[in-house]
Amino acid sequence: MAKIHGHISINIENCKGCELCINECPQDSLKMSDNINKKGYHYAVLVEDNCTGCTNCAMVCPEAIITVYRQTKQKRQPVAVISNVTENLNINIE
Amino acid sequence: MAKIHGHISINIENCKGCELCINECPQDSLKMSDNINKKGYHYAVLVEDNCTGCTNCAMVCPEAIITVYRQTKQKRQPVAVISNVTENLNINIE
Amino acid sequence: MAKKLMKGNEALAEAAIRAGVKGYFGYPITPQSELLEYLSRELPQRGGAFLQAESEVAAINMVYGAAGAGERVMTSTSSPGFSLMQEGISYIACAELPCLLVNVMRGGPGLGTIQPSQGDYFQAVKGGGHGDYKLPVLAPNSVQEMAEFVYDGFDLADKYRNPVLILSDGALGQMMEAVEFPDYDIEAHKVDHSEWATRGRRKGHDHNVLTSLYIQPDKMEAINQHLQEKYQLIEAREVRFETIMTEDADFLLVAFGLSSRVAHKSVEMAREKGYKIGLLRPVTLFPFPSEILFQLAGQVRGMLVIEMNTGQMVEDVRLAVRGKVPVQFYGRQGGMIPQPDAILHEIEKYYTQRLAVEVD
Amino acid sequence: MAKKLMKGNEALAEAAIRAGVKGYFGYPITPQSELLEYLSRELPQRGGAFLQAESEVAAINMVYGAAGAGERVMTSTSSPGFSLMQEGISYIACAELPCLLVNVMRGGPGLGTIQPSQGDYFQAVKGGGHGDYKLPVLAPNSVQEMAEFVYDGFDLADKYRNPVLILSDGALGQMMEAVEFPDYDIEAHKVDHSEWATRGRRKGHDHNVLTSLYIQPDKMEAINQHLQEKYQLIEAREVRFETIMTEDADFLLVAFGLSSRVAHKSVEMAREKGYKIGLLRPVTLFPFPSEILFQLAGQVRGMLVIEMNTGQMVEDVRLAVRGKVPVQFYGRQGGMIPQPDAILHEIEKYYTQRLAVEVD
Amino acid sequence: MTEELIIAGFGGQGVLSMGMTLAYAGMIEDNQIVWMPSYGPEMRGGTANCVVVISDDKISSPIINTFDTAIILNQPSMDKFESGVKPGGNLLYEANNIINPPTREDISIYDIPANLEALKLNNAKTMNMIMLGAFLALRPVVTIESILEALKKVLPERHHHLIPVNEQALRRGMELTGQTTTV
Amino acid sequence: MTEELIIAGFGGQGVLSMGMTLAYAGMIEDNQIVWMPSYGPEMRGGTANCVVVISDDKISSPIINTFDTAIILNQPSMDKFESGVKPGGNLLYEANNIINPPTREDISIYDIPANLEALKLNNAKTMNMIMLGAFLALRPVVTIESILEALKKVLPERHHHLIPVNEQALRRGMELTGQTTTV
Amino acid sequence: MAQLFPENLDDPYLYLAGDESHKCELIEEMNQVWRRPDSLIDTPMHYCPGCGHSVAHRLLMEVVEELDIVERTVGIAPVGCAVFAYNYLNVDMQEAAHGRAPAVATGIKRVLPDRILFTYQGDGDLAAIGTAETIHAVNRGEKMVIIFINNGIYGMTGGQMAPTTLEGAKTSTTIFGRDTSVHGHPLRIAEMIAPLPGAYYVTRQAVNTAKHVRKTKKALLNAFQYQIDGANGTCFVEIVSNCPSGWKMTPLESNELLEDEIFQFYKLGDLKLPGKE
Amino acid sequence: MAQLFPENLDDPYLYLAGDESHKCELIEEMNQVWRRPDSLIDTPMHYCPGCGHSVAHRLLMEVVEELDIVERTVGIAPVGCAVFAYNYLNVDMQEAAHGRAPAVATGIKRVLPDRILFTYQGDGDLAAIGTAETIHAVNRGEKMVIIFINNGIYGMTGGQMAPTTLEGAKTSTTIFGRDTSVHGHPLRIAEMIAPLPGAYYVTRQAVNTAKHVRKTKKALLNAFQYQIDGANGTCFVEIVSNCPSGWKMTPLESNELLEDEIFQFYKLGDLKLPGKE
Ligand SMILES: Cc1ncc(C[n+]2csc(CCOP(=O)(O)OP(=O)(O)O)c2C)c(N)n1
Ligand SMILES: Cc1ncc(C[n+]2csc(CCOP(=O)(O)OP(=O)(O)O)c2C)c(N)n1
Ligand code: SF4
Ligand code: SF4
Ligand code: SF4
Ligand code: SF4
Ligand code: SF4
Ligand code: SF4
Ligand SMILES: [Mg+2]
Ligand SMILES: [Mg+2]
Repeated sequence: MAKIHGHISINIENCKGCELCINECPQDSLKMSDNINKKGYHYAVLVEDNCTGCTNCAMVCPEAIITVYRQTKQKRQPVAVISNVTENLNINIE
Repeated sequence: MAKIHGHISINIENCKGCELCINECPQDSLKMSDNINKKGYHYAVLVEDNCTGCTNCAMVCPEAIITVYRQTKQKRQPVAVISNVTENLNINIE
Repeated sequence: MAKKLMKGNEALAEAAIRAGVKGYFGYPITPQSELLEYLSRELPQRGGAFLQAESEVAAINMVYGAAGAGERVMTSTSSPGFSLMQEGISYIACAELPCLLVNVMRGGPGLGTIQPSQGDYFQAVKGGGHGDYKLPVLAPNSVQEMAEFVYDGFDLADKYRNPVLILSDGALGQMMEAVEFPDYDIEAHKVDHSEWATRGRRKGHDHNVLTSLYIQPDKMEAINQHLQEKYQLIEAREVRFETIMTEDADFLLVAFGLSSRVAHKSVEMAREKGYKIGLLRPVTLFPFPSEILFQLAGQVRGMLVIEMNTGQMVEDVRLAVRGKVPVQFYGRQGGMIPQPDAILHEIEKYYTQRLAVEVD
Repeated sequence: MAKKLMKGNEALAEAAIRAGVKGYFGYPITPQSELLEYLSRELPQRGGAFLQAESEVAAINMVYGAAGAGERVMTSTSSPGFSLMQEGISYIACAELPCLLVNVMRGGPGLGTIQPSQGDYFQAVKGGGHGDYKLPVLAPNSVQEMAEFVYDGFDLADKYRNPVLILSDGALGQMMEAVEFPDYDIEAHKVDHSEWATRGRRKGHDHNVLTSLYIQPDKMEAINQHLQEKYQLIEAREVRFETIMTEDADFLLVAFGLSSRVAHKSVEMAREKGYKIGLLRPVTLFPFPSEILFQLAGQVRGMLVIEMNTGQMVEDVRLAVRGKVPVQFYGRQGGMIPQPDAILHEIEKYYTQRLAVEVD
Repeated sequence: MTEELIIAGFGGQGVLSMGMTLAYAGMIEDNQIVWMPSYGPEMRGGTANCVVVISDDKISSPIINTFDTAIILNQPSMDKFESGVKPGGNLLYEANNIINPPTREDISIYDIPANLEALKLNNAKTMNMIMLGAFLALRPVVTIESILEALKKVLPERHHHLIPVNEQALRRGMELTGQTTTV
Repeated sequence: MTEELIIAGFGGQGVLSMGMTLAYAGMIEDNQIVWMPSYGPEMRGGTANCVVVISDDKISSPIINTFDTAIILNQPSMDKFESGVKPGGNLLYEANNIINPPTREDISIYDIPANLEALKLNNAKTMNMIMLGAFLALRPVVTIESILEALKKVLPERHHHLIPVNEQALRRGMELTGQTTTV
Repeated sequence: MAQLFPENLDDPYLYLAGDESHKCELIEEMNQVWRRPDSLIDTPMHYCPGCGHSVAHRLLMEVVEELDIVERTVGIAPVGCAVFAYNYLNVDMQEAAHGRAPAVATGIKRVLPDRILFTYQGDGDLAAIGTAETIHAVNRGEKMVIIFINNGIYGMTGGQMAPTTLEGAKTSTTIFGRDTSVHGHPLRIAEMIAPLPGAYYVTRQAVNTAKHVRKTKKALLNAFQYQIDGANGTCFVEIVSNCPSGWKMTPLESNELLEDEIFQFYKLGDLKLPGKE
Repeated sequence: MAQLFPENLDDPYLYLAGDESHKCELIEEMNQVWRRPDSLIDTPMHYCPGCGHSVAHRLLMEVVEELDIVERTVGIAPVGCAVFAYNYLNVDMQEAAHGRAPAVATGIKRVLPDRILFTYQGDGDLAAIGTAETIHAVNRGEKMVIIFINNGIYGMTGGQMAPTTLEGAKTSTTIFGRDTSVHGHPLRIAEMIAPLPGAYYVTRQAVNTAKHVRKTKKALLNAFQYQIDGANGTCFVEIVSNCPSGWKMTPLESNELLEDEIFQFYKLGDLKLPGKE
């Protein structure tokens, strides 16, 4: 679990199988499914758990069907809260 | 007579009195007539005998109605013909 | 209101301002340039935008845009320029945008001459552009009407969401007559187009879209049928014409615009000679006054159509009378204008040859 | 010659090459682009110049130039593009330059649809451009005719020094049928235009000038009258039509182009049911076969005009029959195509309601 | 009463404004009027003309090619319009600008030295008003007061100081046709 | 004899060329034929279809909306054209591409595993020829020889070496509708 | 890893289509770092797989949302593959005749000067038939954003040569490749209009990579912001794009061609920045 | 001096109109150093007094005569004051629709490639309605000479603003002066097209002084010579000219305006020479 900082969801029924997202993912997290959707296209799927939520795939997806999630700093489990500094500082373990 | 090296003739019936020729003559040889032609325009006339045949007036005349004449070297009275040189040479008095 | 002496083109321009025109887009061409020039001076000072477009094609498409924004807008041109506008007009008609078009006709075809003509009648009423569409066409015959029809034109345009054409000619555009501008309350005539106009998405609404594209034939057919229904409504409601001495007429002149004035004079001359002549002057060319013509066809024994072209409206007259009476044509072209005595001559020819005339 | 299976657009393009076209200037638009594409491939290899213009406006003016140079040239487009060409066509007609124009019609108005239509009939025959001019208009109804009419079109153009229009539609352009190209001896059909063409001044002659400008109205009127005389000659000589089972018909369908094929099928279906139906198919839309229609009006008791528009040619049919018989209309629009059974239904309606029908 | 008039000459001779002044005056007197200019490139270095129709009745046709009166200011116009004057009509022409005077005998012809008279008034531009005055003496279709009133409309404000000299010119013109006005 | 046929599927499935091959074959056998494609932007990611009419008589109308036979290669086409098959007509569809099979009971329906068979032939592109074979077995409007002849016209020269595998596909298709050909 | 590859599904990937029962724990709105903009209407687009038009559409909607001008914006899409843009862009839209979008937008802007106008034009549209309208709108400094999708081809009509088609490129009207001596030269419209005083901001971008997409978005943000600020001129954003169908290649191949050849000719970057000549 | 001022004539100047009895002795054909070119038809031109169009016409005919291409040349004059050019230029001529001369010339050149083509266009024509045709002809490198008479106004139609009209200039559609923020900026077409690879030779000249006339002639000679030599591109000769009528001033005043203001904006000289970038 510790590795998962990002995640995407793809509206596969609207995927046209262009493979641009796959090409653009720096983590190689995506690949084409062997299956086809109702329109007859093979669609992209997330197959690795190394997504960083970088949004690259979403940036290039022509169909705008990729939603990208990322663990926000605020949400990550704070390991310690250090006070008495100018601003609150959360330390997260990457 | 010796001064006349150039001359012009103007088809005055087609002159439109634009005065461009007058303005352009380096010799101030031209002026506008007080009379008008059949179209009702005052027309340009040569009034001095100092025309050099430079063609300036003809160059700017929009109606292309100025014909320019100039005493050609060949036509000027040869003063002497010197032989025994590589080419025939006529000496003219300017 | 005091009378003013004005050119037809200028009177039309002034009327447009008084009718609240918010945008004018046009391109110079003789004999309508005064219209453009007048508005270039006056409109920006009186609350509207004036723009000299880079071409008639651009001008009509600016009108398409500004009309789509729901504002009162117009353009004007003369024959060759009007040809260039045909694609745009077809788009405007299909997208159902209200606007005013003015064609100050000159002699054609081609570059032709700048003298007055009525050679663009077909183009105006049969649709010079592609596809099935119609424009209400108003044909003034005086400087006064050049002004008046502007109000009417804008109102019709708003009422039916349709471009309206004022079909004038070089003589009407250039000549000066006395003109009186009617009172016209712009606010009272304002129509709220925000429901469909593209002015920015209204709060709480979906966006507005203006298009003439319906790639599915059944949808496109529905659009066509919707348009036809609208045109039929216009035909039922908006026919305008003028009758002159038709009550007892046994022979009828039919003429519009400038030729109707000449024809009027001929009628007077013929009446003086004892001929029972009347004049039917279509004021709207679409919708065409077919009904009254059909009625009159039951009364008169012949009709003579006078046009400044080679015979265009005469077809609509023939369609209207459905073979009931012979319909003849007399026309001049290329900037030449029919003369009253020449028309009188045609009338006299008719009376002398009446028996020999076959049903046309 | 062997038969080939070809699209209408391609058959037309191939025929143009075989007819010796020396220049093609056009702009892509569905559903005519195959014509352009075919010529872009073939024409430069087979002795002609192909140029994709920057617009339809440019294309028609390139044609104006090249036709003025006395060469066989053509353009093709579809409805919105044809609207853009109207100014140019008016110029070409007035300057009397021979050339071939092709409009592969789609549904309008506006951007409309790319499906087949006959909505540009009026534009084609009444002159979509300004002024009084006419184009001979040929309306093919098969791929074979898409090819054949090209030869005829060029010959007519040369003969009368007039632009000729092939008025086709998206279905005829897109569909494939077997086509056989007739033998055609280009040299034998070549017309020497050097007397008027602008090809460089001929030795010992004054320059040639091509213009459509006659600023003096009397000159412009003379031009108009000259043109009208030519058009009358064309009307007298060049009317083309097809009659199908009209000999004993008591009811007549009238249809051109694609709809005439559908109508043909309806006639067959109706005959099977015992109705005495005939079909008159105008092949030339200008000149219009008015004479035969008037004759047939003496024989049949009604006519039904089938068009893929809201009713355009029906006006010319009504003008031709001059009220003698009722003329009805059945049409589909926007890319929809009349179906034989729907037409049959109209025919049956007519027979059952015959007594109730008024003269239209 | 209907007067159909053509005024023709060069572009710069005040042809159009002369006609417009007359038209305005006609309107002021509640007549029907039409003023119709020649237009387009033929103005370029060529002739300019305008037709004025003044009538107490509706004017059916604004387009005419025969005239009750022609006022002619140059030779090309004379060549063009002499024949258009109706028998019994008037032809007035500016003497200085005409080389071949008119020859018709079925019309009244007046040869007006308007250029000369205008120079005498020290304002060459008043030539057209002299011609107009000469016409009005013959055909008093409007009063001189209406003309002066009309000038206020036709002339831009900044030229209104010229109205007196124009009036002078009008009156001088009237004298030249040897008639007294109705005023 | 008149056969009115629609072939519909994706752009890439060889829909148009299948129809064209059939049309060519019809022409070779001296029939009247019409081939009419769908065209325009609806091809963009959508369906493509063509209508083929083969007849020994003149074809009056090239435009039809009911069919003797429909060959359907994807679901959207099924949804669109199932209803257009004339009662008693044939509907052939590619099994793999159809999620909701047709339900009509007044027509003959054939479910052809053409994709699968094509993969067996090691050439996925022959799917369309398998479908064509299946059709021809049902409606032998042209001979297989004519089809092979036609393929020479339709295929560019450089692909003529593929004709044998296409023939295989055709014959395999014929078997699939469980009929023997007239050949 | 159960959430990522739920074993109880036939197709392990299908759950990603929005099956709520198989959500990854991150799938919560507060964690969303990117999603389809609301103003991009939730319907599949008609574009071919991998087509750059779609990306440009999305960016446009992101930008009008972020600048909060959805209700002030009017867009003009003329004919071309993007003619249906109005089906996707939830701002007021007018479809325009081929080439005339700048004139149409001018018409609107002149009567409603406080609206934000954009045109969205293809290269056939803007650089061929619409050349005059484009140049004159820019020369007048019409206060609008012109978005120019340069894919070097007529996509909509089936892949004919555009003015922008590169030398040697094969299209359906230049099947032997564009020969400049016959078909003319590829036209760099942005270079041509940038020097015009009416041009306020001229930039050339692309959408084939995430990096380019981000830059394009920035460019669009700038362009619209300038217009909002009343900049005295036209903003011109060229997007060099692909047309897999017209080029007859896969989307990936088309993007490679962009990088390998097309950007050599159509150099990406700003051609004119406000205040700089 | 008897010959110069013969006393027996009322008007001493009149004899110059060609009265043979009063010829100066120089008036002999062999002494003629300049006369009206034969191909300039011997008829008065319709242009206003002092109009630059007339000079350009004459130069054109001098050039085609000197290059001996009178019988190979076809000229296109579209509508504008020069629409009647065919009345003066004794080469084959086609009148063209407003703005379309480059398209018309292209049509001819493509079917008759060995002919010498020129267009003769005004600035309203070439720089407004004909923008697309001009740019695309040049971009295709059509082998023709485009002669561009830039007089900053629509002369023919009575003095409306042209795209080339200078800032502040009063015309009949900008009676308070051209305001660039409303009416757009003066357009330097030559600068715009010179960088196009299809442009072979681009130069800007004038005809208001004898010196300029001589230079213009040189430029025209070059342009036609390039075409004769088969140069692979378009030659574009702009002539910045006057329009006394449209500008509402005398010819001399108009020429002064050219020197004082207009040449500051439209700088004379070559913009592109063959072989140089
Ligand atoms: C007047 C006119 N001419 C031609 C067409 C056909 N047409 C539609 S879109 C288009 C060009 C499309 O190319 P482009 O503008 O580059 O857009 P793309 O499809 O490549 O995005 C053409 C020629 C038309 N609709 N209207
Ligand atoms: C389609 C069309 N629009 C407008 C006109 C009217 N028109 C004739 S010439 C001209 C412009 C003339 O200006 P320019 O090209 O600069 O030539 P110039 O007269 O100044 O030499 C215009 C607008 C026309 N003839 N055709
Ligand atoms: S968000 Fe980044 S890491 Fe995650 S799948 Fe998309 S491209 Fe790959
Ligand atoms: S980029 Fe979008 S459309 Fe293309 S494969 Fe990926 S998810 Fe599918
Ligand atoms: S030729 Fe020269 S010197 Fe002689 S008049 Fe002309 S300008 Fe003057
Ligand atoms: S330049 Fe020519 S037209 Fe002008 S005044 Fe001199 S001679 Fe006359
Ligand atoms: S044809 Fe080209 S531009 Fe059009 S949608 Fe397909 S890929 Fe995109
Ligand atoms: S209007 Fe201007 S351009 Fe035309 S002829 Fe007169 S001066 Fe020359
Ligand atoms: Mg494109
Ligand atoms: Mg000019």
